[in-house]
Amino acid sequence: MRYRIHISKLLSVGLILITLTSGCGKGTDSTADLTLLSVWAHAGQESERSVLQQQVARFNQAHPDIEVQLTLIPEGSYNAQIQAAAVAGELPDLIELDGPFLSAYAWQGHLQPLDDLLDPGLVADLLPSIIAQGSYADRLWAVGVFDSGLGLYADRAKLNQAKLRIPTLQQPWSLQEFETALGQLAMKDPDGRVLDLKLNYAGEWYTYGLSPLLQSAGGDLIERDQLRSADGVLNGAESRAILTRLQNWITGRLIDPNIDDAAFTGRRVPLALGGHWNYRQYRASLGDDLLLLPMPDLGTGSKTGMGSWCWAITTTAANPRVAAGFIAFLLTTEEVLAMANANGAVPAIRSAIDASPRYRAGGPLHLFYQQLDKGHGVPRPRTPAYPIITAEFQGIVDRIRSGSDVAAALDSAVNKIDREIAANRGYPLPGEQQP
Amino acid sequence: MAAIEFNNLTKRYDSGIHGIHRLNLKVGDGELMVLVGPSGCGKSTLLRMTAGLEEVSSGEIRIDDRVVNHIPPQQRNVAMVFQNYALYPHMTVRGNLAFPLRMQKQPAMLIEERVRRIAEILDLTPLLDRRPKALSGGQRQRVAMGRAIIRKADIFLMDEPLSNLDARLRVEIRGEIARLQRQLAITTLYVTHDQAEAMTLGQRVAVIDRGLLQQVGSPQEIYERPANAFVARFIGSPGMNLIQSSLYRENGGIQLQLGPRRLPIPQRVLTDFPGLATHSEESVLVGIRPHAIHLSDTDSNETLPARVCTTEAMGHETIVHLDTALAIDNSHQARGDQTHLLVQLTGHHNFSAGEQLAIRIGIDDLCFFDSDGEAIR
Amino acid sequence: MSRRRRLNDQTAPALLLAMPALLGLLLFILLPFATALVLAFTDLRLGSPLAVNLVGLDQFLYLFNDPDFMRALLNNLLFAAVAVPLQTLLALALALLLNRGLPGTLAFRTLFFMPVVFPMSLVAVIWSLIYAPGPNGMMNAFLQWASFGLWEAKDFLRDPLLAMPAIMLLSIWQGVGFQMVILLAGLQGIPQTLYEAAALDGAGRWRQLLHITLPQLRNPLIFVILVTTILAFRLFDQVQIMTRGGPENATTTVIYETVQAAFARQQVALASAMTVVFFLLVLAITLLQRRFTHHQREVA
Amino acid sequence: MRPGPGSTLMTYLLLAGMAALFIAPLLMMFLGSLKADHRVLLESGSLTAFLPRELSLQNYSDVFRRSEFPRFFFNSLFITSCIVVCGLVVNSLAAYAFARLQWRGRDLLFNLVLALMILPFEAIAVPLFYGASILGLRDTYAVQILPFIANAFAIYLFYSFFIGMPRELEEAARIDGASTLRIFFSIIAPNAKPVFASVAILTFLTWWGSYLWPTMVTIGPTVRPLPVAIASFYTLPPLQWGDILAFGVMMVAPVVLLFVIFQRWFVAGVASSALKG
Repeated sequence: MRYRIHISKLLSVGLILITLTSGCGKGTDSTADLTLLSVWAHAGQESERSVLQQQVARFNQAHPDIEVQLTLIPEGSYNAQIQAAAVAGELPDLIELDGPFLSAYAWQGHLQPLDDLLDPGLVADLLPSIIAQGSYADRLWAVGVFDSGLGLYADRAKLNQAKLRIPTLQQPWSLQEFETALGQLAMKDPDGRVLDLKLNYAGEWYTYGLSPLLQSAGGDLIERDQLRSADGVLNGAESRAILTRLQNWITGRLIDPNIDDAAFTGRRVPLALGGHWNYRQYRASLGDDLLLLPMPDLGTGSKTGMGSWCWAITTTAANPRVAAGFIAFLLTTEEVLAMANANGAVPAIRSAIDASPRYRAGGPLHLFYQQLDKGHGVPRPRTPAYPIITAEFQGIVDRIRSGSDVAAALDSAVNKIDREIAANRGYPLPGEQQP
Repeated sequence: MAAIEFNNLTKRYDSGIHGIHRLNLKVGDGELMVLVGPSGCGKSTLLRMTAGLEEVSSGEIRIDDRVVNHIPPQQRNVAMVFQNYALYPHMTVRGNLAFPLRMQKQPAMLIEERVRRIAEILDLTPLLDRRPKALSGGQRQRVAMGRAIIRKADIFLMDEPLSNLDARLRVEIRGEIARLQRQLAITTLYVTHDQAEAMTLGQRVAVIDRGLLQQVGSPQEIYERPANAFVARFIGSPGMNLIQSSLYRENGGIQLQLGPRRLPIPQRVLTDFPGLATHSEESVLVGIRPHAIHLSDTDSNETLPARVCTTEAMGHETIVHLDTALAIDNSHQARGDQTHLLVQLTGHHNFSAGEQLAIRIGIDDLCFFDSDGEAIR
Repeated sequence: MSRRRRLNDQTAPALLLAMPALLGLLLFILLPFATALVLAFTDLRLGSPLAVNLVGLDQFLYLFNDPDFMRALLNNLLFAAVAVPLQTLLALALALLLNRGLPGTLAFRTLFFMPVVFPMSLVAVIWSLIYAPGPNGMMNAFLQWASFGLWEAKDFLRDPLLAMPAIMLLSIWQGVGFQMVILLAGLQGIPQTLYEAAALDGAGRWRQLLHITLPQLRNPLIFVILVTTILAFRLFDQVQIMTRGGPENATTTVIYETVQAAFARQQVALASAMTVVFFLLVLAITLLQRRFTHHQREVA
Repeated sequence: MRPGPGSTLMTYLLLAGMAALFIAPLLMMFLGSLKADHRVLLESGSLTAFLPRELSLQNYSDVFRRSEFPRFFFNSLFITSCIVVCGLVVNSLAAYAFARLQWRGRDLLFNLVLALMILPFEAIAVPLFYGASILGLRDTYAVQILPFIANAFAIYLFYSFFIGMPRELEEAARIDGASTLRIFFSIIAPNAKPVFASVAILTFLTWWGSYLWPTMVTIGPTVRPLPVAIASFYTLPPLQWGDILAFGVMMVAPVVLLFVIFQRWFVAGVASSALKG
């Protein structure tokens, strides 16, 4: 074989390439009198992505003087990418944020408050949970077009079989009732595993789905007033007790590991902790047997998770009003419904709730709306320390699952969280007195 | 065309190996100068300094009266033939020949024409599109020559250009090189370790040893009147026999102690070597070419007894190693140890080991060296 | 002074030739590394509005008291301690089999080397499918078949005990061809005469392996072990794609922790400290290898 | 070591067994890419995974529909080619200067380069990432190319080769009037094809599969290379295994093709990396 590659030619091509690539950065094309609005959003499910793309197209069509440029970023590294962009001062005008991470961005000064940018009428129409999740240090920084719902899905037939009371939001199961229910159901169940906690999800799900149990029992992730320490709260008696119980349920083989993500749809378990995104599939599998129940009251009332992706305007946005206009557009009833229909989430505005067959009064998921509206939803801690809090809580759940000592796991997590908060001097706001 | 001049040229290596020490030499315009010496003597270093491939430590090199010490090889207009030819393996013969001209940015037409002519001269025409790998040793050698002569350099430098060839081819190409050099009349420095090659090829020969220039002269001069014991031993095959000896002043004349015998040195020899007079009463080295020793049928005052040790029959001549009472000198050896007296006889002779012979050494055939090895003249 | 310019002093062209590479190394390797060295002694968090302080060795102290990081270190060590010998042995076995020069060897070599040209990201994805939980997963099904039905389907990547071995297995699968090729080259460099001499001296197959093959393979073996060990400490792609360090930190690694700290949590200073620790580890391994090979040279 | 017939059989049996283990994932990937999504996981637990039944190219067209595969492919190709080609130029030139030219500071600098060889990329990824962020270079081709052009190991490989080349070639060229650069391009480079091939292949393999850095510096799909693309395609709900495997096949096919054609060079290239130390 003869290789007649002319290396010298190859090399000169290389030299040209060097000069080319060092010059080639990003294309910055801007046409006169066209306001560009750069928008970053997470690349969610296919249906969600395409709705958002359609919404952008509709907006652009309706506003010939504005051009929204949408970039979809994979969910896995979304936060990291935004943070890195923030460092570089390269944030787009408008970003989508996962609710609980908002505080960090607000504290770091990357966001503009929305209080003066949004129409008060629109704000008044928002679900209280949307406002709660979007607030930090008494200002509103972000609003979502949808919120999330968390509850217990149940198999009506099996509940009836075990002669269990169907709880309501007004009268949820108490801890004792809940444990009794688990026991009753387990007796009739072939493998005794009756509850699906979606332990196969891992990640943020643990904090979102399981920390309401903690809060319902009187514990929490962190002390909520000052948000300065988790000590005595996350490792407090209430938290410890309920997590020990959780561990007992797991080690006592009441919980299905849900490896195949089909514990409930395969009707292996009669009870499943789940969110709004599960409804479509569950309904398809169980039909009329599907029940949606409120979270049990483990001591201080029924608590549920809340918060989802929301929109925020960055400090780099040159035209915050235009950006706010886009948000307002997304929050119009039709657009909210379009998105909520695509991903099944709870519409963020009351007017859309009324127009939603699922969420309106009498709809199968009306409970989710009620929970959020009546303040059962507990926002995940609104502190810039949230990333570490959730990471630590996920670690706790992992360790509990494998049978580790609960108290030790909690103490270690508290230690880390408190250290992180201390290292950031308690996240003082600009101008705030240092302790 | 150019003359080369080395003035006090010195090359020192950091490692302490001697390179060249204060060498003075002139190579005339158009002359073929052969640098000969044992390997490691510095002759290649000298050549490479001339080419500009090695730094000069001190002294100067002049080409055509211009000091070139600091001129890079590219600008010296010299051509060189390397021992292993250094043909560019990825180029065809044509490419190799054309390369120096392409470097001069000659027009393509002219390059083509010159390549064609050179190929004709060197009989390379049918090989022009081959690569070096597909050539025989002799062919490669010719390509290397061609590459050197194609560009009309001022100076040719040849670094053992024949050493990779077999003996027959070597003789053949040797003649060809001599012919080419005369024809082109380009000043040439030719390095070899082979004294026979040096003697047949050189107009003048420079003998170098351990970085020092030993002698420069025509082959004849060097052979007949070696400047020192080293040259005497190095030139000629086999080299000169060197015998430890002493001179005595006796009866108003000078006598030479040669083994058991004392020979009076005749006046005509003393006239030829006036220096002998100043070295009387000293030990000296006596040199005699092996072919100048003859066998004698009879023992006499002028003969020495000898015992045959070994014989090397070469067909047209026989070399006999003899044990004698003579003390063979070992300190000026250029090639290997020698403890026997060598005698070169024409024709074929049959001796058995141990056979007793009588040899005759003619006083007129002797050379004399002082105890440092310098020729006594 | 200008006369000092020496004939063969090629400083100008040399700098011209070497400059692009030297500049690249300086800008993209030396400078970042120096930055990491400095940052490791601060408390810099990117994006934080708080002022940066010098904190001495605090970050390092934190790391060595951080159970996550210690677990990561342990995992790397575990990976090195298990996967490296297994992979090397397998590579050696394959190389020995191929070195017999039987017909068809080339096809086998091609096959064994094939995974090496696969990007690790793709390998991780393929093996995620192989490790699919439930009896439908290929690995589960295979083990069930191989154990005559005794194997109970597992979720390999979510099982704290199985996740690491699962990652080791696919890493070995992907990397063994690389080592095999190097060892094969080493085997082919052993003069046949050595074996002939040994055979004449009465050495059997095993003794030849023990007394000729292995000693002659010493340097290539040390090389592949070193490279695989360093790779073991660089473990990241598989972990990021398949397990994200989980379950329960069972598969977290130093690089994964570093990326998490730097990239997900903006703890630049802490990540820099991890970087420094990582570098020291790699340096130690390299020095160890240098020592071994030098020793060998003196003997030979 | 001449094996007898019994041990030959044994050798083949062992080789065949190993081959089965090596080929199973590859075959499953290839066949799976031709099966309907739901069948992939369903059949992977039995030998049907390896049965070519009811195959279609549907997944491949799905990949093109669902992702910007051609763009990712181009990105990977462009980035990797730039690194390889520029790297060959830059590193070989530097190696030549170190191996053959006389200059002040050479030995010191070369030792420094050797020292950098042991610094793995991961050790500098973090500061490099922030550097790139601060300079606003994220999500560009440049940030994925420039840092990897200069490579200490490549310099070392070139250096080892150049140092072993006969000096006379260059000396002849110098005498023939060639300049330093000219000597490099006309004499050295053409006679160093094996090392150019080795370095090209090693560099190509390294960066074609590179994942860590591009996950850090790419944001949208514009300059996203294949390894990041497949990872995000893999996590992109809904998980459709057929599509994912089709993506994988298309991602690796060109490399496998190159490998099968230039196998000798691949193997030599890899083996040459071991000659160091």
